[in-house]
Amino acid sequence: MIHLGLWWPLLAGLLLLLWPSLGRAFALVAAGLSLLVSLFLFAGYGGQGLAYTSQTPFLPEVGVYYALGLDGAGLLLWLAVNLVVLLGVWVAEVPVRFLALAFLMQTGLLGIFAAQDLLLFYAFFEATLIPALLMLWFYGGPERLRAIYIFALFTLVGSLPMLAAIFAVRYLGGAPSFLYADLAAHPLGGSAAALAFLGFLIAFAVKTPLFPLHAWLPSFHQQNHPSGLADAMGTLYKVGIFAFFKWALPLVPEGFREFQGLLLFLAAFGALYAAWLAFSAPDWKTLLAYAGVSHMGVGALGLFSGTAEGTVGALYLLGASMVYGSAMFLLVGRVYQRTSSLEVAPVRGLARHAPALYVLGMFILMAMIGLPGLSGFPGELLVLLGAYQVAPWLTFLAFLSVIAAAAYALSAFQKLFQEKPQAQVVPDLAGREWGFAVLTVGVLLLMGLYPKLFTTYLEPLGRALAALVGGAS
Amino acid sequence: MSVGFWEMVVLFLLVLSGLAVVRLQNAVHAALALIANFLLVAGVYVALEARFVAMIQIIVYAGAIVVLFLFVIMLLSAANANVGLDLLPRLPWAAALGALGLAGVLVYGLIRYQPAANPPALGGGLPQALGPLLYDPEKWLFALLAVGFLLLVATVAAVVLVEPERILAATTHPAHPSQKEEKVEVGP
Amino acid sequence: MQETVLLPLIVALPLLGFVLLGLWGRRIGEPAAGWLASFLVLGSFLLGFWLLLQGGAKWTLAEWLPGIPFSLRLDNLSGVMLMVVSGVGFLIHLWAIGYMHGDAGYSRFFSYFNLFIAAMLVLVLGDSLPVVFIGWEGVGLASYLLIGFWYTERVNADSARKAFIVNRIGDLGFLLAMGLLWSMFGTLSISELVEKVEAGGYSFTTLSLAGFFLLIGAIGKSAQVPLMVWLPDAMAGPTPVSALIHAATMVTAGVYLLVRHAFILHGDAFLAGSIVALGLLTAFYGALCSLGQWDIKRIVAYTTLSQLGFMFVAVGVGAYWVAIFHIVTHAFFKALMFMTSGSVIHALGGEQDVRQMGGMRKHLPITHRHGLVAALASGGLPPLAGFWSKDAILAYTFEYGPWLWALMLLASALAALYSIRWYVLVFLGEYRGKAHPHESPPVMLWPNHILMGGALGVGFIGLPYVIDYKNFLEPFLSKAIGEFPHEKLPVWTEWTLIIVSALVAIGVLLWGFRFFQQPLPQWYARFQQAALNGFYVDMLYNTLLVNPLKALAELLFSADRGLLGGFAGLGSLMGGLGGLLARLEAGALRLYLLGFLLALVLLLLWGVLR
Amino acid sequence: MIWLLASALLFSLGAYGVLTRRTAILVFLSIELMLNAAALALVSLARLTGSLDAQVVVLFIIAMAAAEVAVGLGLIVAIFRRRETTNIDELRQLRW
Repeated sequence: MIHLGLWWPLLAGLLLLLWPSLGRAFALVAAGLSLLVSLFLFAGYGGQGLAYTSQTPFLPEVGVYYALGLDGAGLLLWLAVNLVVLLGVWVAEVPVRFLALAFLMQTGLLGIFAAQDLLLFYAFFEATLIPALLMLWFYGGPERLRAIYIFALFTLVGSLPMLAAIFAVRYLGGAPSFLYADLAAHPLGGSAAALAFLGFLIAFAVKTPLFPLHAWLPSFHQQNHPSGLADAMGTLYKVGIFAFFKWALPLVPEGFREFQGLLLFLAAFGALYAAWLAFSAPDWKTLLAYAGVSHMGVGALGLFSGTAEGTVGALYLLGASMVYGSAMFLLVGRVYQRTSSLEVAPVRGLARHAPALYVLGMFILMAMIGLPGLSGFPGELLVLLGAYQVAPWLTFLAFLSVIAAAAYALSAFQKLFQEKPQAQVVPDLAGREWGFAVLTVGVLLLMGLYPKLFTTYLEPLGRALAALVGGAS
Repeated sequence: MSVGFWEMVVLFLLVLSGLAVVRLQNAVHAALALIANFLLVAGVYVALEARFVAMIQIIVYAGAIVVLFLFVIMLLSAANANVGLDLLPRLPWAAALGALGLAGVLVYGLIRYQPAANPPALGGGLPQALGPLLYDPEKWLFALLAVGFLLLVATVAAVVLVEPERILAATTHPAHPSQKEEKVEVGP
Repeated sequence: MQETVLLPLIVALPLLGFVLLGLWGRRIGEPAAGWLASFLVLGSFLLGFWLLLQGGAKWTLAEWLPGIPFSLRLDNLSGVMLMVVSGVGFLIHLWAIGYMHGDAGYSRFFSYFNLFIAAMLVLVLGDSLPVVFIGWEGVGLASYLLIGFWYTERVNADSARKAFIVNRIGDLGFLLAMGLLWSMFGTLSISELVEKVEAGGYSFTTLSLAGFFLLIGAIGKSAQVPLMVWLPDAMAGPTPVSALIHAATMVTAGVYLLVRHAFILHGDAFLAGSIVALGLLTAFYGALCSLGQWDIKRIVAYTTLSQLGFMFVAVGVGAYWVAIFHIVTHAFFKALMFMTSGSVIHALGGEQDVRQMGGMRKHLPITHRHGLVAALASGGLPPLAGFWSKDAILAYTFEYGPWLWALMLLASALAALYSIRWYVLVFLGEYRGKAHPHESPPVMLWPNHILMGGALGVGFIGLPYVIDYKNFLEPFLSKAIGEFPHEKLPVWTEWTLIIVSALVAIGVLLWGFRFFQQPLPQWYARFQQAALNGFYVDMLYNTLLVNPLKALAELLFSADRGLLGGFAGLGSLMGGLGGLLARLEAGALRLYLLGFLLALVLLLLWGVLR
Repeated sequence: MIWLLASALLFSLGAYGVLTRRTAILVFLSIELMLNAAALALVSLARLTGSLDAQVVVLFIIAMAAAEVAVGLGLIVAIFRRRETTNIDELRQLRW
């Protein structure tokens, strides 16, 4: 089942690439099937530890295995990824080959969350980059070359130290293989730990994205296709927090402790910094890019606090932000469809003619700025509870961003939806957009009102990590 | 290890002729120095019980090969070694250092080499001793055949390379138009 | 106290209204939508009342978040608030049926209104701080939506945004309080916190800090100095919104929060002092500003500020039950005051400038009666509701310190003055406008009748002990707030205070009644100019805070570009290095050979030395 | 033994020549010198170990050198015909 879930999108993507005439209907069915599979996996999850494990020797001589497995965090993120892909395929008006690329990327992302072998993880982590770059290359804006250059540079430069760190962890730590279980049983200590963690840190900080390595993100989003599908996939690609949680922290806890103070500061400062300057963002994509940096800063703060609550909060926030971040990008894509502009500045008063669109936007936006009852809040609250125990002042700094978030989000929202409407009449939600709206709002509410559904599974993971890396800095 | 007077002289001459090969500015002189070097080496071969090899050395190397060199030098009027562009005028210093280093390493290796005490005699290195080895299928026969084939190929190759304008023209001309058609693919 | 699933139902009823009206509001249509919304709120009221008679209730969903239950609790304190919110809320709903008649967003309005009631009930009933926070932000959202209800006007949208952002400052305080309490006690359930705080074993200063964070939250929500700037602008919303949210219920949530956490605040001189100081400042600021306004709703908004200040002072001096008492009476007379204003606005076809009013006594006789009672109750005329609760506050401030009592007496004199100014400008004199006033429909009059009854009589649930030795409210609330024994004033002191307070109220009301009917003197006009602009606090904030922060945002934005430039610089550095290396590969064959040679030497060296 | 030393020295000299000479023919000449040095080493080792196999290898070296010279000089002549030079610093078109 897990193999089906993992490889089916790849297969679907390849089929679509070869026979684009299969069309959107096929893509929808494929995406729906992925979501069904992950729902099925979630429903069948026993509650503790890894489930659906599978292990096949790949290069047993050097200890490389094709090893998969899902725990609570993996399942949550699988659900989020599959949901977002379904939403994107559902609502974004893009060429079929574009959808195919999204499917290819989906497999990469699912692999990142399911890999139980460090080299396999690395392979997925890097392979996912290729479809992302291709989307930007084929469907990007006029200055896409520069964006590609920046994006590729940041990610690739980050990857090499990580590869070095991977080998350091395996061989200096003395693990018999690259399997997670083996590596975790032989955590790397001593002077090499700090260096190895630094290797992971650079790669994962780029993907978190953690200040100041977030600089690639705005141009990436600005230049991507206005439908928002590529941006949504890019939002899913912000796997840094998960990667820290799953690999960097458990494998080199000593190295983490060396950097904890710095990391907490970077996370907190980045959260406020990005939220603040999002206020000056000239277009929606830039704004959402910075909003994402800010949220991930908050999440990273929770994770780096090394507390159970903070870890659970970070993971929950990651899953939630994947959903609302992507949904917001897709919504902006729908707005672009109507107004042919992504700029924040001109007042357009869409609410008058498109009240349902307005309500949908309101829901997603409110989830984004962490309104209780919607999906952003439980994660933020847990991060706060965790981080406050470790670094109250930094927590204060980071959570100043909730004020800034209200400022940038509502200001841009007001200009887009409120005030005097323009003469041009824009259509309200129609057709399949309704499905998008209902599904999105449903998930936002579910995640906001009944977080227990996921936190029950996340909590043991958080406790385990907290026991490993310790609560104090 | 005792070193005789004549051996010292030959060593000196060898190095001197080698130096001449690499330093003389006139290519013809350098080639002549090479002949001298080869002849000296041939002498050394005789002293080392490799008489057949020594003969071959004189005939093939000193006789044929270097003469071929001389011939080409004259054909191309390339006697002057010091013509044309010099990209790396300061390279000789580095090269000298590198060569010295190489020599140092090799000599250091030599010093630590301990030869066997009483090696069996080689039978003077006469053809009678070498022949059975060369034509023994268990030993070198196949290598010999391969080398013969190599010589044949080399001969043909040399002829093809040097002689005919028309063969060259036949192989390159059709390629020209296709070069113009090539375009750089850019994404949609 | 029973565990019952009926408790979440109280919240669910108005929430259901929100969902129904939000989805099918237009199909439900004009009067039906309003009635549906109103009766759902009435349902909550009746259900809550019944549960309160049963002795309270609670409901828990364990492990909603790790270690945090989703728990609701109906005790006497939340019960009183529940009665106010759903009761007064129901009346305002009814009234809005008439007021919002014909508005394009009729059903949308009631949908938001029900959302507000639901959120407010969550706030009131929540027993776990995150749950309270859900309600806390929920009412903020509803307030945002309702202030910006007519969002096509830029001013309205701006005001809504301002309210939300300023409230968020307070929310940050609330969040930090949760973080601190969690790190201290490992629980966020209020009822467990009470036990843990009693058990001791923590640093008192840390607890004080937690109280301070909660205070920041309360300041934001209850519009105290220095975060009061959003409330007057919030009047951009429809009048029922102002009555329900920005007078009767939501703005008192801060006071409720502090009372709920009396166990943290109590006995902390620093916190008590801060609360008193802030409340006093707000009371004076609101009162003085109110005296300078021309917009009828802004007049009332500033009076609300002033009354909220009174409540804060009550909390500060430890009179927790009195603060709630004042919330109750204030809910009645202030809602009445707003709705009377609304009726007048309605009668005049949307006119809000009191300079275009006057003489409504003749044109709107019934509404005039409501207005008179509201003004007198607000002004503290005995024996109306406002008098008793204000008198209770004054009595407690006298215990705190006679100087505070004197200041508060002055503040209540100002309160009497602004109440009578409002009344005089609206109802007396000759009509100065051009519209044709008409009396409101019954659906707007009947709620006002009931509220008028409340403004007249609700004060009798909390009479001073010298009159009614066992008043109803104090012991009722103390069960939930906790017993904080204090020395009662001697009988004759208490009587003196009552009489002085009554005399001051009567005197000022009479003086104002005459003063505002005459042409205003020069000094008053000058004062009025400053007061009209809220003493330029907004301008100050804009120059000192908002604009620099915006500028900094611009600066950071370009700095972030620079950051990328910095990385690009790093890139070109690498590119330069690469260029240097590339020059090594420029086709100089002999250089390659040199490398070859060096490598050979190194390899041989390794072989020789090994 | 001394001839091994001679071989080492000649080999180094040849390497020096390869690096410093700019005319293709002279580079080639230096290469021949190095090749010869290797042959010399083989012959002296044959003497030192008493094995004729080394001498056989030397025979092969000489044969191959002949072949190599034929092809190499042929290449040089062909290049000279096209580019009018045998200076290897000028012959840089192969780098791409």
